[in-house]
Amino acid sequence: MLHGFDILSLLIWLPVGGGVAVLAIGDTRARLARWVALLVALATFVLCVPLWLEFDTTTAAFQYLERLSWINQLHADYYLGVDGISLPLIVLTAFMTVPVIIAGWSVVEKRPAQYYAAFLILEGLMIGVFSALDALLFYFFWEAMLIPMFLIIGIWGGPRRVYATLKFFLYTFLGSVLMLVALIFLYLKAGDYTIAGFQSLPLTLAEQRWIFLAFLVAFAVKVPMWPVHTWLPDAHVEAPTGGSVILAAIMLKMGGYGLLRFSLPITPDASRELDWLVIGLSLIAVVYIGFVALMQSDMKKLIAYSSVAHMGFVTLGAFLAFDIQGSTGALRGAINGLDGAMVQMISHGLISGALFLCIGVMYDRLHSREISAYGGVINVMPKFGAFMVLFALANSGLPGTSGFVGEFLVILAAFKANVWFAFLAATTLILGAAYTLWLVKRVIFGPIANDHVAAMQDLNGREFLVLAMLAVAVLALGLWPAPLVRTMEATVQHLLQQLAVSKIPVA
Amino acid sequence: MNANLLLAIPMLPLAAAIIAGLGGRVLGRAVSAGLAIAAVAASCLLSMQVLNQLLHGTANYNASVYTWLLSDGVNMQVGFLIDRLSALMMVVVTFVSLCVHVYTVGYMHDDAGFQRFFAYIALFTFAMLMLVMSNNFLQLFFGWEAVGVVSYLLIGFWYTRPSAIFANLKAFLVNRVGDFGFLLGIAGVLYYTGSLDYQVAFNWAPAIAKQTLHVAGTAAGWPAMTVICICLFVGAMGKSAQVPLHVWLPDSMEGPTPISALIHAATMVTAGIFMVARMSPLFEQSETALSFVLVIGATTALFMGFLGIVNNDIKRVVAYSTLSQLGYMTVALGVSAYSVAIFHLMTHAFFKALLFLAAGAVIIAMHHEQDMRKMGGLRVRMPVTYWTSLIGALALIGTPFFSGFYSKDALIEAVHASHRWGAGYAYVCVTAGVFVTAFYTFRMIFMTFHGPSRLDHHAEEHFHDVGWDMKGPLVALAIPSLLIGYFTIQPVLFGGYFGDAIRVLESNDVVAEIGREFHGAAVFALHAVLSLPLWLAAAGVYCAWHFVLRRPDQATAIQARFNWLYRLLVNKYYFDWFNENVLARAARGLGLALWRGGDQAVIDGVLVDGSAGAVGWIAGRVRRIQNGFLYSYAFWMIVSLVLILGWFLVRV
Amino acid sequence: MLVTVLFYTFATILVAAGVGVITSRNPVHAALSLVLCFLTSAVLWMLIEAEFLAIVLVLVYVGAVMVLFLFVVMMLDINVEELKRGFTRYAWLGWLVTGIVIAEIVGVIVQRRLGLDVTRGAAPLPPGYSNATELGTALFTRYAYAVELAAMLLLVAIIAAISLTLRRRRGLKLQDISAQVAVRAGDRVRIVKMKSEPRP
Amino acid sequence: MITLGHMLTLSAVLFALSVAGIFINRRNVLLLLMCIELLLLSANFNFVAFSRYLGFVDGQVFVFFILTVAAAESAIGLAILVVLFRERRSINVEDLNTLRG
Repeated sequence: MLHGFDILSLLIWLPVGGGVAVLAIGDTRARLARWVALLVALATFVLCVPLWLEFDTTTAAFQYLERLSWINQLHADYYLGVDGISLPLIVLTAFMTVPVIIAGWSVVEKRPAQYYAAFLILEGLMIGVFSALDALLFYFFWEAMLIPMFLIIGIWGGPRRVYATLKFFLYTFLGSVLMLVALIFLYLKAGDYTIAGFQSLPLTLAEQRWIFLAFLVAFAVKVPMWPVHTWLPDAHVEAPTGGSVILAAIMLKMGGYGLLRFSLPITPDASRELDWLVIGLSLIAVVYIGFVALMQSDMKKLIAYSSVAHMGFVTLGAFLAFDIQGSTGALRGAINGLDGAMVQMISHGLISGALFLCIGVMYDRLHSREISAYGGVINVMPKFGAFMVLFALANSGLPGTSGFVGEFLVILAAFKANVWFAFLAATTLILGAAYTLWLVKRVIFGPIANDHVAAMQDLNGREFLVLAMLAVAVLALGLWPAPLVRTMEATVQHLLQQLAVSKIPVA
Repeated sequence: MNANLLLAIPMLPLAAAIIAGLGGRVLGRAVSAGLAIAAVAASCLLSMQVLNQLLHGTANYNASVYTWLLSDGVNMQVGFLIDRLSALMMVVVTFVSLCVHVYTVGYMHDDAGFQRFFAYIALFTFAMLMLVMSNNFLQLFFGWEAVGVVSYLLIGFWYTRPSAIFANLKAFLVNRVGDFGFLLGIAGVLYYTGSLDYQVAFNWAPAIAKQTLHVAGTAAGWPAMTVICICLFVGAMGKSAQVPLHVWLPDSMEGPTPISALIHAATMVTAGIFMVARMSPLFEQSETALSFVLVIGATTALFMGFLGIVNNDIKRVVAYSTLSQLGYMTVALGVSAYSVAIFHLMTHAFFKALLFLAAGAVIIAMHHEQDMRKMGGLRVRMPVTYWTSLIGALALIGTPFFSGFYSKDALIEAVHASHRWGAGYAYVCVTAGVFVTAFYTFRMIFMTFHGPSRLDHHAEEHFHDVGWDMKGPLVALAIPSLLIGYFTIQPVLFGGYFGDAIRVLESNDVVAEIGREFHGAAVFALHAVLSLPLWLAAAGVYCAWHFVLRRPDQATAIQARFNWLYRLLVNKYYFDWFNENVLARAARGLGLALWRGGDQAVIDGVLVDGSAGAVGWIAGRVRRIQNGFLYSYAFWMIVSLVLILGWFLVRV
Repeated sequence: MLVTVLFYTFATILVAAGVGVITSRNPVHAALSLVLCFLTSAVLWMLIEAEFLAIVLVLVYVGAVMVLFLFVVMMLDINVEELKRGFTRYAWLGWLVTGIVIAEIVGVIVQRRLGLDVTRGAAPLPPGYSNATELGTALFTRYAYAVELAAMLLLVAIIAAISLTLRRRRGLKLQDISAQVAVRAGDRVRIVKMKSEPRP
Repeated sequence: MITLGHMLTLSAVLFALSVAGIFINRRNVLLLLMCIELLLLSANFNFVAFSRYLGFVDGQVFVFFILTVAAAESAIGLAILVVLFRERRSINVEDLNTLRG
């Protein structure tokens, strides 16, 4: 409740309703559809401002609660609420949709109304995922969210879009089906579907292990973690610019959010026992994918692989708590890691979103994603070049930009857990800089490669606005991350308390 | 000390950078240049005023500007620690930056990116000041990386030149390798002290020294302080271009000469030295770390000097000389003579910047010709440049009464007095280095200014001596190169100038030892006349004169006889070859292997598309059973009946 | 003792007829050996006092179904030579499997004392017990509904059989009684009012 | 005297014979129908045997229903056979495999 009206429901159903409205307007009146879509997106973001300001950072309890009975027989309720972890992600979702809508303004010719409708509905469903406190509702939004993205990649994608979108859908779906099994098991034991109920439900170690693995598969596919990440480059290469931005900026965070909301609190003992698995996969992701990203010839694939490496930090940061307790004797040290993971999610959303928009800008002019097709772009597009260099440096973790904050905190925490974790994690400094700046060297700097490049015009007003908006966000979060971390402080402390207490029922 | 004034020192260049950078085209050249110069001049004056206040007894200033992040009780903030060490560095940085700013007006006069260049060097000054003035590791790391980025932007300033953008990527990556170690060092400090603040770290230093870091791999843990210090020093090696990570400095000469002077001679490369001096309380606790520093420094000093001898590009010779001098400073750090290192850093900043700017003037005069073999006899044509670069050269090789002499000889004395493991080796390198430095410095002087004029036709007509906007800074830098040593050696080294900024254990305090025999700058200079380094320097000059002017043919003869040595030196000990062909190719190969093999073949091929294919294959097989004949169905029914009955019989 | 002898003789005849059905070349021979099977099994049922069913078996099966078979065999001029091609190549596999099935079932019966004593004879029937009355009462009381269903089933079968095989030869003029009844005067007679023609 | 074992063995033999008849006969569908009749006969045998030895008459009632089903089944089977014969002019099992997977 906020000033008497359900802000969270509004945040979910306003975009969805707006999407339907835009759909109703239809492609014939594309101009009207565009403006309505932009209006709805802006309205949703404006709604987030009071959500953030009124948020009470002192307590870890869920706020803006709403509860209606949904399916009585299954004891599943329409139960919404927000805390320190989900609030920033909701604001990020609302914030990222606005540039996506603007970016697709004149670029999308094929069925523009449906394009915007898909994004608005997607935005609503994603906010739903972050604010759902009822496991079944969470699962509903989690699956529903796939459909718009499936359409976006499938209809407006590149040549191999059908393969990519099918792979994306089946991969995620396979993972989340296992999660459903776990949720049902928990429901049968707990009696209802509330996540808080699951978190306090005593479970034997064997049960916890199975539930942890089921959740891990579902979230590992989404993060994506190392072995199950191959859908991401294909999805990104084939997705339209807007689709890539949303996919990278928000959808990858679902996995991280899920780990923090489900895996850690619900199965603390299994997490303690299997944390080496997640840490190992994350470190592999950082180093292995770092090298793989070095060798990409397609720009979008390169950024997609870099997303996998950066998301490796999120999963690393989340699972350091137990090793830190091992080496320093107190769980408190893990707060750095968790804060780092959360900030990394937000900052990666902004940076990779911006990078995909940059690639989209170039793609709109030259219709090619191959690095070899470009060269010396800064000579013809100085303003764009400046933005691209800024975002590239942010992507390689330059202090002063948001990219650095997350990695810095996670590496500090990793050192507490085990020196070698920090050693491997820190290699991202070198690898990250290597592949990103090598991309910049081949594409942006250097003499003008060919006359196609020479014919490129610099940013128009719309693109400049979008990139400027993201640049300000990246620099602001980089120079002063304190407010973001303060909102998460109480929730992270609470999460650590949950981790400290074992949930195995004492027979 | 007024907090706002202190904040103004870095903020002014930043503001100028932003205004010049974004509004450059609108404001025009003169305004943006003027703005930048004014800003840097203002912060230079403020820094001098701060230094003056510190000299007259005002207390050090250590306060936070704002809290960057509060996580798990660790209060990461942006704050300033102004004591004699940082004040000195602030003055050096801003003064040299000011000279370079003025010089750039002339140098970049006809360059399209004029405003952009001013924005970058102002931004660099801001980043360097933030690094120098910080009071915690976070801001140090911020300044550290920001300086790396601006040097990346400046080296690649002429981004249409492929060699420039290769050099800047190389510079940034090598710096990043250093930062990799540096970050681990910082993480170590946080792990042991629970805070990123200097004072807390310094107070905890003795406690950390006793602890050992249990590294998973090895059973016996490594002493914690050694690990932290070596990690921090790896960062310094990256930034101050010590041996394995020095490869980027010669290539950074691709950037415009002013930045070579500013960044790659005076300020950025000294950041590493400053950092180690600042961390003296930590380094003092670990003998092994200091020995490591000593050996690395000595190796760099001597072997980089050799490279200077064989190189024919005027800027690269000066670059190798910088490498060698950085080696000297690192040696000073290694023997715990931090004050001598800083003193040498200060004097070196002046005369090295002078040499670079003089080289820049020669290049502009010769219309962008950098090869010394096409120069000669410029003594007559560019008198001011000649005399100022002569002063710089004399200071560099350490002729008495020149600033270079005081710092270098004090350094050699300190090394001689120290009995740390590796001090002997260092002493040999350092003294041999004097001869090598003298030889390549005067080889450069003779080849460019003396002897017959080897200017080619093109350079001949375009030859024009540079204007006073470039010669002014040369003179401005020549004065301190001459005098600053004489006047400041007494207070800085032996007058306890640094006070608590640099803490040295009594047992290691080499500077105090040599201080006992020190009776004033003049006596020190006279006493040196019969000391070994001076004779070596003189011999170096004589050899240079002999092989360049009197008998150049002999030089080529020796070169032919010792051809393998010559080739070794020309290829810079094959470091570059090793990095490019071995490391880079291995990384690319590994990347390709992991991508092709790992991602596409294994994960995609086998698991994803593989399983899809398998389903199709199995379906094909099963379809064949349903062949439409009634009897075959009956047959399968009976077989299953038999099996079930059989199972039923067995199951009992 | 007589009963056992009778049982074995008729059992062997039954099995022989069964084999005959399978192996006979000529479908008519097969049909007739099937008839023999039914008859012998009727006798066997008589032996264990299920006489009503035996009679029904003979009447229904042999009377109706086998006649139907023979009728069909006669009607379709199946070229007998083509049918005589003999067994498939896998005949041996067939016999093998049959052998296994018989062995297994017998094994089950013999070994598996399923709580049923297979070796004892049937309990003697009470005097005045009539299989028919017993069966009748059961059919029309407890299974009345089932019997109606069975009747419906048969009706459907009849209709199906007829509709499947009914052929209407083209050009066959059949009398459609209902259409004839439904005729109205208007369909047949058309009254036309014409002016008389002027006298030439 | 005739024991239950005898009857069951006999019905087993009949069952096996009919099934063998179904899948080793390649000749004609008619024989198939006959084998099915034989199969049902063996089933009836069991019913009658058990009903008689357990004293419940329900077994025999069930035989009734099997008879009706068998009759209906063979009627329709033969009707189909007739129609099939008109269509294909042959009832050889080899030709009837169009309903293939």
